[in-house]
Amino acid sequence: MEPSSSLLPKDLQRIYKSLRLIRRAEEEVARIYPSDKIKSPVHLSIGQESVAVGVCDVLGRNDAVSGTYRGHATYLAKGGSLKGMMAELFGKDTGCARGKGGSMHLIEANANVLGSSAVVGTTIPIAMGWALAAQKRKTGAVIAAFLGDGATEEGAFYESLNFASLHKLPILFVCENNGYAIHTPLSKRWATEHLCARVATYDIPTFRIEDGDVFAIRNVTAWAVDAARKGAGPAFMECRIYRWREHVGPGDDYHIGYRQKTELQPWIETDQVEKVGTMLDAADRTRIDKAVEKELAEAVAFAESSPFPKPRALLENVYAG
Amino acid sequence: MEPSSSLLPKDLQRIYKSLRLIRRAEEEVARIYPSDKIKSPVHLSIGQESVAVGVCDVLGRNDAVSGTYRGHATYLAKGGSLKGMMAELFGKDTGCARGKGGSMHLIEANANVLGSSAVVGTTIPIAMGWALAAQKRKTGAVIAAFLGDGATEEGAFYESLNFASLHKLPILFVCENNGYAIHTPLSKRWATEHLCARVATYDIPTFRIEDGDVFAIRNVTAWAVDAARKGAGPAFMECRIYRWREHVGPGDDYHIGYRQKTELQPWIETDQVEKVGTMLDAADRTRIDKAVEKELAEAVAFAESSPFPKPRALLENVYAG
Amino acid sequence: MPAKAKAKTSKSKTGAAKASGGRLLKYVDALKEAVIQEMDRDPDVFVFGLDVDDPKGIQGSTLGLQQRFGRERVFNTPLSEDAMTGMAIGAAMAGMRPIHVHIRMDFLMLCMNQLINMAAKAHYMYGGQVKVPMVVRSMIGKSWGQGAQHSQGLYSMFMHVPGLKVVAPSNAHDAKGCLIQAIRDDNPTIFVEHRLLYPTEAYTPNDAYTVPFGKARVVAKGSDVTMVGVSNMVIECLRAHELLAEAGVSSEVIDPISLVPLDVNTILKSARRTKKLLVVDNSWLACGASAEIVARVLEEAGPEAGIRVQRMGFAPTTCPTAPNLEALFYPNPATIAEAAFKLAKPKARPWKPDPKQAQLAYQMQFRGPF
Amino acid sequence: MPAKAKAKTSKSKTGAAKASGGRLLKYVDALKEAVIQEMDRDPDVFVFGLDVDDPKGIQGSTLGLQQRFGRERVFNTPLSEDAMTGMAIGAAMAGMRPIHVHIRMDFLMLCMNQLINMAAKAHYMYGGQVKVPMVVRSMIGKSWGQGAQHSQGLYSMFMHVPGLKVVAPSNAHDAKGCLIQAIRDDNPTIFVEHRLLYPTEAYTPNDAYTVPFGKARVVAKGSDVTMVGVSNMVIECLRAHELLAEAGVSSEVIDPISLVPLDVNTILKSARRTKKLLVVDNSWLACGASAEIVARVLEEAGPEAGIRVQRMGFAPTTCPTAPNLEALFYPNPATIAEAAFKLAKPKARPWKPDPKQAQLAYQMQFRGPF
Ligand SMILES: Cc1ncc(C[n+]2csc(CCOP(=O)(O)OP(=O)(O)O)c2C)c(N)n1
Ligand SMILES: Cc1ncc(C[n+]2csc(CCOP(=O)(O)OP(=O)(O)O)c2C)c(N)n1
Ligand SMILES: [Mg+2]
Ligand SMILES: [Mg+2]
Repeated sequence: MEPSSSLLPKDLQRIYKSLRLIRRAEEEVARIYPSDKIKSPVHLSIGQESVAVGVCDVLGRNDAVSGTYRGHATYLAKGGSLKGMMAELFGKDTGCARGKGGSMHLIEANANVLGSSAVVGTTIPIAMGWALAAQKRKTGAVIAAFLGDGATEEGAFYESLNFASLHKLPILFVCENNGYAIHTPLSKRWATEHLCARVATYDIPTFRIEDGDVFAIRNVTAWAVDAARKGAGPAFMECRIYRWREHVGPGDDYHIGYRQKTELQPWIETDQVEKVGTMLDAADRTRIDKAVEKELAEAVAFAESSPFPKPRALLENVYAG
Repeated sequence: MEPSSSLLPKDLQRIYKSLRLIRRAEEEVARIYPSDKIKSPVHLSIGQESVAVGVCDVLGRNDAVSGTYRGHATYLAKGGSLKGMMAELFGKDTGCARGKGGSMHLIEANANVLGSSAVVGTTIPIAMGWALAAQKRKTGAVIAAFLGDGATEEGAFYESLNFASLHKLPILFVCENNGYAIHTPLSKRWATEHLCARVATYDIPTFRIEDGDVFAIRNVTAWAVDAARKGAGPAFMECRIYRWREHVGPGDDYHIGYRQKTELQPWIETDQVEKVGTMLDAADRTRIDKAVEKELAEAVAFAESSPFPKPRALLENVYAG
Repeated sequence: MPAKAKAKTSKSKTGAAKASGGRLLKYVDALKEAVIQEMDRDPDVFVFGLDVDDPKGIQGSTLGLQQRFGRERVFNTPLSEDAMTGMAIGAAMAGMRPIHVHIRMDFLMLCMNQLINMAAKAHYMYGGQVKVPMVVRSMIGKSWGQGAQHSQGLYSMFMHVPGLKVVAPSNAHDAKGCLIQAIRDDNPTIFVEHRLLYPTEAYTPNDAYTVPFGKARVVAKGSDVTMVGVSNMVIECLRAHELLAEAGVSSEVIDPISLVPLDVNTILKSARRTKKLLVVDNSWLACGASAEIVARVLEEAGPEAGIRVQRMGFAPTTCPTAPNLEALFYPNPATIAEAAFKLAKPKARPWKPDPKQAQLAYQMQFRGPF
Repeated sequence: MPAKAKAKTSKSKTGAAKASGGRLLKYVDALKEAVIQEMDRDPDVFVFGLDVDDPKGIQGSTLGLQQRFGRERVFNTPLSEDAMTGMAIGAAMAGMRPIHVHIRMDFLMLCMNQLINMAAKAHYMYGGQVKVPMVVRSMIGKSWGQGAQHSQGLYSMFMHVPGLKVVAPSNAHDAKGCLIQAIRDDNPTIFVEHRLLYPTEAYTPNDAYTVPFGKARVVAKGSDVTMVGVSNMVIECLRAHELLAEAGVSSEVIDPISLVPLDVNTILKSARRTKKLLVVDNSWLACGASAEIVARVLEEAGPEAGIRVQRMGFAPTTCPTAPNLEALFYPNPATIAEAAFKLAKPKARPWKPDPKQAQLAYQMQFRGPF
């Protein structure tokens, strides 16, 4: 899809910056990982950036996202601090969760990044609760709840769809369907692939995007967010997408046998980071790439130089207040 | 619907006998209840008998059913012992669960009545496990899993549909949709009434019967059981039906305000017990009615005269083997 | 009537009732009053759960709330305990104060993932960035053959996991004060109500007040043996206290009120004095509240304190429905008194109270609805 | 290497290894061997769960099973823990013997309803008409920042509820024997595996054998203090035992192996002799296995036995990910030895082992995959 005509060069630059930052941040995590400085299981979203970026580009600061343990992209796209994330992965006191959450539990209350969970599906109803609060308080805010294809197998997903529709909650469910749960393909887990049709039986408008196109994702989100703000209730978007790296860890996994590298090829060819990059002026792109590298270097340096939590932090924050 | 032409008078008599026995047994429970001899919460299915009877009339002895806490009808229709049920309600040692289960946990292993549960939805996946065992052992047996409309709101229902379809398990899901969960109507619980359409997205054949017609229910079951025996996998039947009495207890509840008696009227007019009764020879009907009363009197006498469990029974059956 | 006896004790201990007037109030009405007063005070409080707005209103405890506060703040839900719990957590993280009501504690097993893996942990694992101020009201069923799945008191599972608070008030006064405390508390609180307590009355102040968590109450004084009761077992212990008095045994009865935080000191002080500790729980013994109380007391006291301990609770079986077996399944004033007597006077001739006398008035009255 | 030290003790105690030959086997391979031998023996045994047939095969413990036994008997599932658990129960009620595998114990919170309300109760509440012979394998995670939701040892919740058995073997020998016992057992068994034990080796007989439930094992003899460890804490206690020996303290180490049924007598006998009991658990203290063990021992022993008790386990917090905090969260050989020393010699000058020495070899080696 072409970007909608209303997108200005500065919009393209913003979108590219976000895509590029996420890609490079995760590549950097992968680079550092063998040093054992990051003692946290990392689930990279390299290849899946366009979903988070397409969605979050539409959301305002008062809108929210909830993510999964594969949540670096969601966190960064919504405006989570890169320094806070890097420090968190390093287990430092300056991390976004003070070194208590790690890669799977990124959060940034200021940017309305609601936090992610290592138990699949858990954050779906939690996002719905945030939407309920937004509705009751009439804030006009909307939440995008990210979930994997695996999460659609958990009962809580259906319970949430039903309630969200019944109460017309301002929530956009975003399914990042990368075809696998760890190493298990859809065919071993889904009776059928009629996910959108199923969700539609709750009277929830559904959209399926086959190619990870960041502009298509952005357009659907814009429609859904607008509708939700007007009180129309939830929407659902299924994005076919592909995880380039291994399920957890920094490397790839085409050698272990559950998938072929040929699957990856078409996704590399339509890589959204590259695609949007080529739409920019070369000079703009270079400028952004440099800025990204600088941010990244600063974030790593920040993480490296930050202190570990003090021992007494162990006992802090068990109870609030 | 008219009975299919293949039904002989003896079939009609058998169906009537089953309908009549269940109706009268529950009326008898209601009659006895104020005496406080039955110290167990009873959820009567008066008015809903045709679902259990229509389904179970098709099932063979090696087939199974799993029921809900509103399970007297399922239990009796599948061939559970009336004496065992009455004694169980009286809390006697001769009860089908030795006085340890009560009305909500009827079971009869000999008749493949798999047991019911007081936690809504719990028995759905359990029935699926029974179906899995039948499939693995190639017994050719089929299970009918009964559930209320409320149970379709629990996530386990969707998890079960997905797995049952994925593995083509020999199971018929039977939803007794009486429009209420305790006192709460569908409109407060379901985003839409597209239940069959939703189930169909799992590639499960679905059927909806609007009027509780015992023959229609029987026909659908016959089709589904036949298909399942041939390896076609699960089917789903939604039966609209009406609960005549209060949610729990022996009386009715039209005075408490959540529903009007006018809702009941059409269901009384199409009462399946009466309808099938009028299809019989008067003499046959009288003979069956008498037999039912006799069985009933014997069961009540049996329950009355049976001993309570011995105190040591408290500690028995905690662990098997 | 023991409930009133208890109420008086409670009144004299707290002084609260006297200070602000007050009247005899049923437990069920105290729960409702707490919610009304907090909803009046704080627009972020809302109540939801299966059947909260139906004609029976959770045995009356939510009756009329929807009429008063509207559908926005009091609403029914589908049968979806898991997602509804997650929803409460999300709303709480967004700054609201949900009260999620469950008519049976057994149903919490459907939402353990959200309660244990999210509610208990969010504040900590997100480095203090969020709070989860929610209340989970849940009722323990008993009697009339409710059986295996409608009778459990599963609070020890929640006591096990840091981040949750757990309270189990035994009377109307504490029910109101604890519920207000729980609503105002910034942490997820599992609020345990025993069905048989609903009709019991106690003097209860009219105005809003809090009963602090982590402060046990000595509800009857004594010197020969210390009895700790949980939830309605406080009432059973108080009746046993009376029976024991007739047998010449002076027993102290302690109501921990909150289980997390747990006030071990009050129990320890009493047990050091009496040197006999009987903990009577509303659940099974293994890894239950009774295990924790006994372990904490003896870990702190050491063998030199010379405290003899005993636990009572559910029989180590599933709850049966036959009335005679059900009676054997639960501790009752007679069995409690008998055990306490033996603890207090190990060398005396065994004694059993007259079982007739031992029946609790409220128990004899109770029957459905469930 | 302590794991081997342990293995030898185990061997000499059971005699089983010697009797039937045997060889050093890894815990992970012992698990797999148990399943293979039982599946060969009994066509009703089957294995399923998330990722059992994937290229990593539950850290190797199910690797190759599908190739050997086919998709009918070894299969992956959707992410539907709740329904899959009910399915196992139903299949078990129909006479099969399912083994349901969970790569983290934390995920059991999704299927508590089926485990607590159905599996534990079916045999009893259906009056003995059905049995539920199923095994729930579940792994406890640790290290490398797995954090709040991938590190819990929630077995005490299952210990609380009658009808379930709970076992937590600490070495390859017991892993194999307990798993075979669990598969043959007619009751639902929660089988607890610690991730860090997987690479540890012990002498393990070639043939099928069972390790009986309800029989604790004294894995190291001593006279000054009794240490009870649960699951991998047995290994940590054995290392502490060595450290203590260097400080002149003779400690006895007991492995309960099965938590339900629990062999209190073996612990009691030892504690009566040493008069000091340290229970080291793999979870939180409150209402945990450590509470139950301490309560049972002291309830039976009475104050006249003069036993001093102490519990150790997780810090009373959610598990943090920062490596320095994570290290503080868990008991380790050094902190265990320090506590045991203080218990054994309350009047001696406080002693701490050299922390370097106290590192366990396997802990230093361990890192992902998770
Ligand atoms: C409830 C639960 N079950 C199992 C797991 C183990 N697990 C971790 S990630 C994962 C796969 C999830 O797949 P999907 O939702 O598609 O997300 P993806 O990893 O593809 O982004 C599984 C099964 C888990 N974390 N939580
Ligand atoms: C999991 C669960 N949640 C709540 C309840 C309380 N409850 C008992 S019956 C019932 C209504 C169920 O409605 P439905 O499934 O339609 O069955 P019906 O009673 O209409 O036959 C509810 C909510 C329960 N028993 N189990
Ligand atoms: Mg996926
Ligand atoms: Mg209904």
